[in-house]
Amino acid sequence: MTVAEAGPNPDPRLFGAPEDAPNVRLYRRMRFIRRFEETLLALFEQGVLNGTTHACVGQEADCVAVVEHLRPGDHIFSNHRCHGHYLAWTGDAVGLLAEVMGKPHGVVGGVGGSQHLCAPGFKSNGILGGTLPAAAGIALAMKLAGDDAISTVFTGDGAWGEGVVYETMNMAALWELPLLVVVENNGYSQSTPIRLNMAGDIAGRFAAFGIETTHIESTDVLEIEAAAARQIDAVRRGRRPHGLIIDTYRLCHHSKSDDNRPETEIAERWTIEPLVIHGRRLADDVREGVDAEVEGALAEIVARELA
Amino acid sequence: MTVAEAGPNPDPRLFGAPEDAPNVRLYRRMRFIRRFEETLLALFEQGVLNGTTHACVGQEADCVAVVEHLRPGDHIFSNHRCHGHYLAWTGDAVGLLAEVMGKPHGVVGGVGGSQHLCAPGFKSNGILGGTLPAAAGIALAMKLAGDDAISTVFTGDGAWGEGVVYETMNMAALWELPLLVVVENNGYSQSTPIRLNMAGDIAGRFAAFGIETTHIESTDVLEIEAAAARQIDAVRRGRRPHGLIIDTYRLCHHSKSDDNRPETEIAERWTIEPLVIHGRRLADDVREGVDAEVEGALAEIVARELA
Amino acid sequence: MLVRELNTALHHFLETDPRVVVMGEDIADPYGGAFKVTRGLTTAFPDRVLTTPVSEAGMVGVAAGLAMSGYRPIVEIMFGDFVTLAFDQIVNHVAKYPAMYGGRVTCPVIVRVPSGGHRGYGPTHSQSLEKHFLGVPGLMVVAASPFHDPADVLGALLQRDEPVIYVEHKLLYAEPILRPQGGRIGEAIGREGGSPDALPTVTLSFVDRSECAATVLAYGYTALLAMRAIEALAIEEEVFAELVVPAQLAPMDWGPVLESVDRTGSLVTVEEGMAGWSWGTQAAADVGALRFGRLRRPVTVTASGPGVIPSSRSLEREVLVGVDQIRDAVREACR
Amino acid sequence: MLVRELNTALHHFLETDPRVVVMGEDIADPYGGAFKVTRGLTTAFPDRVLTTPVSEAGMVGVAAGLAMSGYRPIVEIMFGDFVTLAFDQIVNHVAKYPAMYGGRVTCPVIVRVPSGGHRGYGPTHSQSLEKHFLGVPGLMVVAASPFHDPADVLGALLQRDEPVIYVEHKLLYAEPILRPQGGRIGEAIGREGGSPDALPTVTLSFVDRSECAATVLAYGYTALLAMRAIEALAIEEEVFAELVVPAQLAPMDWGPVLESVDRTGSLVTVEEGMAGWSWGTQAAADVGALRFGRLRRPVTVTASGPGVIPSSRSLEREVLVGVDQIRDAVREACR
Ligand SMILES: Cc1ncc(C[n+]2csc(CCOP(=O)(O)OP(=O)(O)O)c2C)c(N)n1
Ligand SMILES: Cc1ncc(C[n+]2csc(CCOP(=O)(O)OP(=O)(O)O)c2C)c(N)n1
Ligand SMILES: [Mg+2]
Ligand SMILES: [Mg+2]
Repeated sequence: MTVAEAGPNPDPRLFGAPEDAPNVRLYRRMRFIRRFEETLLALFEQGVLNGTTHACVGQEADCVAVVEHLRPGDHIFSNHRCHGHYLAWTGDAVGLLAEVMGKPHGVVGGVGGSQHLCAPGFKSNGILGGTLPAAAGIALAMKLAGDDAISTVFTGDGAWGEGVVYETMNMAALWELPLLVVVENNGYSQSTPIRLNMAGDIAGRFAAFGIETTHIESTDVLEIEAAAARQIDAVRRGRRPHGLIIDTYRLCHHSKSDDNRPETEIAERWTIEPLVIHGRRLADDVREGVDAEVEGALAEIVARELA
Repeated sequence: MTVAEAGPNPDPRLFGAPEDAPNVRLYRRMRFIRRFEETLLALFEQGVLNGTTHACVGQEADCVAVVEHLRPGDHIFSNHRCHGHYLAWTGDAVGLLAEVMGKPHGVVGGVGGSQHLCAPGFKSNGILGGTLPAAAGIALAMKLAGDDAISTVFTGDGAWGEGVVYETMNMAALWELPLLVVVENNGYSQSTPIRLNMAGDIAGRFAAFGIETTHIESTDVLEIEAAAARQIDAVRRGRRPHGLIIDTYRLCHHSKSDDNRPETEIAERWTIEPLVIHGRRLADDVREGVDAEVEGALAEIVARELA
Repeated sequence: MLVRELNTALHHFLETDPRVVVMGEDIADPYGGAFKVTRGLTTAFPDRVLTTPVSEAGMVGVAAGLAMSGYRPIVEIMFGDFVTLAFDQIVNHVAKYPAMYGGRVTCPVIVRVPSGGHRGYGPTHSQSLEKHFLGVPGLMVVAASPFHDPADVLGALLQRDEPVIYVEHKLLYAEPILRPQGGRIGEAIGREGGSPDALPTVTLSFVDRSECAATVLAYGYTALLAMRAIEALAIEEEVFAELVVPAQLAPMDWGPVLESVDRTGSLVTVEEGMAGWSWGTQAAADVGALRFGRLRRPVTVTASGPGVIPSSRSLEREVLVGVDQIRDAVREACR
Repeated sequence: MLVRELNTALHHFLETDPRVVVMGEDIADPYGGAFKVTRGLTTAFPDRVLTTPVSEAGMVGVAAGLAMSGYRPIVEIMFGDFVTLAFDQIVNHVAKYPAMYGGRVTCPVIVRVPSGGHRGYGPTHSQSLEKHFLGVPGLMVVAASPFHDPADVLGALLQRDEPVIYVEHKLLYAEPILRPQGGRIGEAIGREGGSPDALPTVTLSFVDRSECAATVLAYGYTALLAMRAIEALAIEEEVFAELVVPAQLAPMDWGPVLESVDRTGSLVTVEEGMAGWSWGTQAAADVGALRFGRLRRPVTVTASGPGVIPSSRSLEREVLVGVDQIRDAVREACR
């Protein structure tokens, strides 16, 4: 169960209410993130927004599942594809939309934009890999403070090209830092398939430093949540770094109109995306109810911000 | 069998003559390197030299063994502790001494000094880790040229703290570059024992990228030579990177007067250093004859350069 | 358009010079690179065009090895902001090898850095960081320009042995190249000049130099903005300035600047990078010293910020040098 | 001696400020760091003093995380030459976070860079690379000085929120700190001044300012050389100049420089870094502009090279700024 730390109380239609059944909460939050991202992409297409964005359509299960087991006092460091992480942690759709629109009441006043967010317990940065040591430093601060907080960092597969990632793995393992490294392996780094970018595999990159990992190939939020629960607990109680590798898929463009992947590949993945898989677990009327609530809440926000 | 590529013909008293038995050649070259380094350290103590140096006393077997299986056209990229590699490759004691003395006829005219050498098929640089991608680039040039040359890079254990090492491992493996990475693991990075610097182990760092390694714990030049032969052949014929990890020991200070290791630890290693181990294989008179020749040749060079 | 001309030039040099190797992130077809400068290259030259992992330092290091082996690597840093990751490889390796090795090697790596803002990409994807590479011994810094043929510039660089940072402002990609032809650049008077040892410097004005009251020194995208500013000043205010646009930012060829300043007696420099120890600072120092007592007024250095480059369009506009700011500076300098 | 004073200061701040964390390569006892600045710290404060792997970028990144969590990390880069490896972390992370996050965080990392030559360590272990960090928005560059108490300076920096590059010239470690006391520095007239927002600037001369014919602006080890130069000029040639020594190189507090120049009418800057877009360039540009028409002669920027720093003692001496070069420049400037 997670707690929003930032911003005004998130809208329960987007973020869920305490009385929600867990499955409903998970679905609602994924649906919220999905529709937020799709809305943003539509606004970009309409020319309402400027700059760039990296949507996480298809990867919503990762952040929702991980955040499910984080607590106030924990910290998330995210990357360029950070909206899902941010929304799962804070529920703050208004702040994020305003930020992408460059408004003063955006998360960081319109300075950071889509990739550079900051809220209590949350930061993101668009420079790949460079976030890892900072996340380790936050973990070191937690270690020095002697509490049981943990630092979580989200990376993609492509970021593993950056050397500083390995420098961090080494220090995190040597110094026994409470750091959870979540790798959302969507098989592509921008346009480049992982086989052209990565020799060996991600689990081996952790093993090289004696860091234990769980590797899960899934878009099922419940499966991911179970794996995340184990790894987060291992970090929180063991006070040591762990890795959580999630093989997933990005259903949208890398940023806005830069997708060269085979259409059949994408189409296939639409049949096993997180909302499809988890949505089946909800009664139709419940699911449609949630969908409608999310739609309504987002529509209000968009209307207000565009006004 | 190796061929000097640079400088005037090396003195056969230091480098050996074609008719030398292999065991004698190996011993002579190790002895040459040992005495060169000790001579240099003595000159530093006498205040004749300025700047700094990193001697390879105790590690002579590594370079002599590896160079034994390299050929003209191959390339070596070395690090701060490069004298042994340079001398084993070129036999050029005059150029190296003159370089450390800052003379115009030094290897690179006195500009580079002890750590920055360059000769046909040889380069070194004192920035740890940064040599790895350059060595990979040289391997890529060899691959593009389509010949069977290989690029060899020497690193210590400490250099594996640098991120660019991993960036290189990845590219070398992905692009199937003819790169041999030799790790002289002497258990220390300057003053820091490996357990404080390295999580996991070196072999695992290669395995993470699917690069095969041979790991040998030895100061016996014949053992190392056999391992080097296999790995060099694997690179040369397989046109793929390989690792050769040699657990060894530095008997001298890190540079000039900065050794805090336990005296007993060092004393113990003096009993199994390369000259002791391999020296036993030579008849006493042969060995003493070689020692005397090396001594004489070096004394002449020093006298000439100090004059 | 710059992007097309660069692309054609890369095709041409790969075709005609077997030493040329092109590397960068996501440059393989069909994607062809973030800004499409490298489109088609992997298809045409699969061996010598390598799409790389996300490893800016490693990539430049590999290029160093290639260059010291006789190749002519051209490396693309996807966004110039990330060239910081290759700072060590550029400063302590690529630029240092030739001199450090007593002249025994050359290391002619060309690092292309698509740079600059005005696109709302935010603090880490909008910077012009070239000032941090100025004055690195042995390193040339060159900027793509609206008035220089990129094929000529790249061709000249491939004839030389120095390593180069080649800055491409992202907003220039879609702009046409306005080459001086027959003493004109479009409506303006325009010509190339400068020392034969340096890349040519372009000089542009809307009236004869003898009528110009200030010299404007600018490069890259801001050179285009500066042209618009002096055009507007000429047409709307009858204030006349001469624009001097080098391709080579470091080392600088001061000749063409001094020639112009000797006539105008006043200098304004313009760049998009952040103010403070910036490119124009050296111009102010050098021209100020070389023409001590002969300038009508102090040199004006026009630069951005200083500050981070916000993502918000309106905030970004406040930080980055724009036409109005240039126009104001030039008007003032013409006094 | 600077090394001892720095060491004492680090002990003191670790003792009195629980936010202070010290990191660096090989800093653990008994070795205590390559230059012994950190000696004894791991023994006294094992939790907050970390000897790190050879990971300059990673180490600064970890410091960024600590700093944004409320700690005050002080990072040692063993040789300042290697700070290039942390350029991305410093420019695109540490210095950027506060503004990029709309002021929601501070990131007060202090990066100590033992720098400089004259020891024959060769091209990769002798550099003064601080010029490349000047003008990074949000970043302070500060230099240890023969005339500033390092404990005061570090103390002041620990009170501020900006990240800092703190340059320590290796040759200063064995030098005594000459603090201005009662209006004197040893034989010389000496005092502290400048804006209260900046670290103090020290002014030193061997005769009253009113008799000085030039201002010499220098920092770090070259400030010591400059003092020797003006002392020799005073004694041997009766040529008098005033030395102005800031601790803070960027942003610059021009007040004390202008005050001196307003009297002397002539300015020489001195630094050990390589010439071209160097620290002194900005002084030449700014003072040249702020005192346009009021200087007797152009500002002289004295810097090294440009070139790599050779290992050979004699070659090194040719490249690096030395007393004689300073003396010649000052004599000239006093005309
Ligand atoms: C240091 C750096 N280099 C390059 C980029 C450009 N870039 C942005 S996203 C991206 C691909 C990242 O791939 P991955 O880590 O797998 O994350 P994904 O986009 O798949 O979520 C690249 C190369 C960057 N942001 N930072
Ligand atoms: C980038 C960089 N960081 C730090 C150093 C300082 N330094 C020189 S040698 C050394 C230790 C190297 O250890 P290792 O790689 O094991 O080689 P060894 O000295 O044991 O042969 C260090 C930290 C350096 N030369 N380069
Ligand atoms: Mg990916
Ligand atoms: Mg070692």
